[in-house]
Amino acid sequence: MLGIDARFSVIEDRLKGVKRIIAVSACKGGVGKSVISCSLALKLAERGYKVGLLDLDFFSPSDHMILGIKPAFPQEEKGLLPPTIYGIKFMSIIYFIEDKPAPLRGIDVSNAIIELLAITIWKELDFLIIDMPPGIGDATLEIIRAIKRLEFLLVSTQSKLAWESVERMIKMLKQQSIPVIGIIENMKQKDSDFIKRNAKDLGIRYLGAIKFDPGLEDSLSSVEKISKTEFAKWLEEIIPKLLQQEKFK
Amino acid sequence: MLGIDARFSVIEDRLKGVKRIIAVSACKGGVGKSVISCSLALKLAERGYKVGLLDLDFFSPSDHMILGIKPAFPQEEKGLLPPTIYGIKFMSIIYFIEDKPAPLRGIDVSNAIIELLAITIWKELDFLIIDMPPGIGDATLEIIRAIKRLEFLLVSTQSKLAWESVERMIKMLKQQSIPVIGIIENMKQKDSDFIKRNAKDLGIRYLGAIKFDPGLEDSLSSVEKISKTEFAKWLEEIIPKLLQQEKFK
Amino acid sequence: MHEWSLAQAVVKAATDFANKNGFKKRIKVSVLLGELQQIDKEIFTHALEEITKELKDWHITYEIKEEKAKLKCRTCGFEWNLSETKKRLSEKQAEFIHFIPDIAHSYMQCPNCKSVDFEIKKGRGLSIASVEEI
Amino acid sequence: MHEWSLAQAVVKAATDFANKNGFKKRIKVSVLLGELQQIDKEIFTHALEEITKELKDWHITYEIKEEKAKLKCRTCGFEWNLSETKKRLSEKQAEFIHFIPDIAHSYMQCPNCKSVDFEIKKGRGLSIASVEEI
Ligand SMILES: Nc1ncnc2c1ncn2[C@@H]1O[C@H](COP(=O)(O)OP(=O)(O)O)[C@@H](O)[C@H]1O
Ligand SMILES: Nc1ncnc2c1ncn2[C@@H]1O[C@H](COP(=O)(O)OP(=O)(O)O)[C@@H](O)[C@H]1O
Ligand SMILES: [Mg+2]
Ligand SMILES: [Mg+2]
Ligand SMILES: [Mg+2]
Ligand SMILES: [Mg+2]
Ligand code: NI
Ligand code: NI
Ligand SMILES: [Zn+2]
Ligand SMILES: [Zn+2]
Repeated sequence: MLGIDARFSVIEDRLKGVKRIIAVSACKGGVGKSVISCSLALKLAERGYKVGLLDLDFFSPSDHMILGIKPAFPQEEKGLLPPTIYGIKFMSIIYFIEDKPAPLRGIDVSNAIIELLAITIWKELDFLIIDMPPGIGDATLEIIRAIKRLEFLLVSTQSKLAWESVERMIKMLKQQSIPVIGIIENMKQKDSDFIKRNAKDLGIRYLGAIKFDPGLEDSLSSVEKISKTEFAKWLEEIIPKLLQQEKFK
Repeated sequence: MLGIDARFSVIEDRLKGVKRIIAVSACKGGVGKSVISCSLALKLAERGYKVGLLDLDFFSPSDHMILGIKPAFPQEEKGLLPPTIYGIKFMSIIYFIEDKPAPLRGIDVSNAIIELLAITIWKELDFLIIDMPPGIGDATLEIIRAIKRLEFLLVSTQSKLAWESVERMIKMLKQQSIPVIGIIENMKQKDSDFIKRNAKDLGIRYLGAIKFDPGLEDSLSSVEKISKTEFAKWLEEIIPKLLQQEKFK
Repeated sequence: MHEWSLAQAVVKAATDFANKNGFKKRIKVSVLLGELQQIDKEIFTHALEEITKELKDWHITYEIKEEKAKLKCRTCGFEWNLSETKKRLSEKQAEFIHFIPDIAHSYMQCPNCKSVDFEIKKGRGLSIASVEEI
Repeated sequence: MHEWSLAQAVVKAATDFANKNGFKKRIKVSVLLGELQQIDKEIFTHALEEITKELKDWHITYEIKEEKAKLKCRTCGFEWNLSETKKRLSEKQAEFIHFIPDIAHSYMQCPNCKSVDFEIKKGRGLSIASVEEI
């Protein structure tokens, strides 16, 4: 056996029409990666950008619920065409698992990610937003391996539990010289520059804070409602910094 | 090569003095697995039980921060003796990684878990509480494989994002007839019987709700402060149900 | 028809490999189709031919073999063939596995102990067995 | 001295294996010590002997070999020996790896491309190569 994984070689081709690929990431779960990924994708689409959204959290995929869609299966052509939802091309494991669990070992997670990247036809996109699972395990390592020009957008709450783990992630990304756009402080509840200060100390751009918005939860599943939340407004203020690509390179 | 993994055969022996082994688990991160694991361990120790706590979240280990300890390395004897902290025998990857990231593939996560279980000397315990990482990946599958009499204690917030993923986990556990003690609804903010109702529908015991406690965050790192929080009081009310082991068997 | 996207991957990987090894542009590529993925051999072969036609200068012959799937339980060690569990799959589930073979873990359990923790030892999906200059 | 806990595992696994295969209680066990784990061979051998003494009826001889570690980068494919990266480890880090070899990922990177995503192909830790009736 030669051991060439044919799928790897085609991934670059599949993504060549995509200008920027952003992994929304954190070591800790529950910090807001999914609501930020979805809202960011929506806001960018509203501004006229061509946007794709890829939910890679196989154990708790959330984006289909946040967007409030009934999974319509991708169209099969010479590959899979992700359905367009509210102006976003959306791909998720949810199409394939529906309401079933996906008990996957690391090797299966890697394989499933590579398979998805090899067969999904994104065509032209300005942004592909990847909603990552928590941690620096197989999904993170595999996507780093597969997509050389990946940029990370990090999320932390102001809890030191969240920060300590994001700090570990930053160290790992720096060791490998992987670009980090910056960090968003989410669900901020009290005044403190803890995250801002610590991010600066590590040389990571602080993109801004999104406060805890008690109205967010009830807005989920409705794109109209989400875009009217305070949460969305705060996120909107951060977007210009994301678009200044040259700043962090 | 025979391919006998010697470590597996000794794990049962290592745990034979342990009466109950409880994995605090959820598919989603940030639902309170770690604060519940630590507080549960503390409360059981207060009641005079012999308790061990094992933090298996290698990507964002939190228990050392919640308990506010400076990691003191386990003593090396004929194995590793976990240090006793506030009456709890505490084992964590933090002893070995300190402030470094642990970028581990699934196979490494499995290996590290098996190694830890094979060399840690718990001696006699009434409870071993395992604080799990989110998801149903390698850590969860490995611990299910290694510890036949494992019981799961599930945690969800009232968000449907959290519930949908816990539902997947419940399905997986049921498929394999793995015992579930019940589910704790954490960070409850508004009146709703959504989780209670859904848990019942799936035949899972609803153990009670812990409200969102704005005072919890500032109490972290101080065991004295934690045990005085509202959070700890609500958890305390749930403990009797945990102790009625026969109820869920 | 997503077989096309996989055929593209094979052609790209094989020609990259040949270039890297300084082969002349006449090669023979052996492909294994893993049973679990249920690739349609006819569509796949047709896709390979069409894609190859569009490549200038290259002359590629393909040898396509099927590889039976072999699954092994990590919990009890039991090994089984796909045929034993496949019959319990709905058409839709089989289609999902066709796209992402690893998704089998959502729809199959060990026939012996019901564990969902099994290894796909052989026959997961597409692989290139060899690329030779001819 | 945590070598004792590993020696216990070996004795338990080997005798379980012998029982399961209906061997008489005279066996020879071949053990491989993976370089990464840096098991102290002397302590380990001593532990094996002491533990075996306490078993009634069993006569076990041990053959202990060392296995060099081989690491391979998943990002660039580079393979290297432990000696190339070991010298950069502090004593404390080497001790951590001694307890949990996989923790090497926290302290080592591919010497070629700096990736932390490498495979421990060989020589991770303890393994039983064979158990034979004698
Ligand atoms: N700024 C915010 N205000 C209020 N709730 C939030 C905010 N950000 C996230 N949440 C809620 O927190 C929970 C976790 O968010 P989620 O995006 O699922 O996190 P992750 O993807 O990191 O696990 C969800 O229930 C979400 O609705
Ligand atoms: N009942 C609660 N009230 C207030 N904050 C809580 C409560 N439960 C958990 N938290 C906070 O939520 C965050 C996530 O909790 P954690 O235990 O780390 O979750 P997990 O281990 O599931 O990722 C922490 O910052 C924690 O302090
Ligand atoms: Mg998420
Ligand atoms: Mg936790
Ligand atoms: Mg088809
Ligand atoms: Mg030592
Ligand atoms: Ni197809
Ligand atoms: Ni030792
Ligand atoms: Zn089985
Ligand atoms: Zn490398």
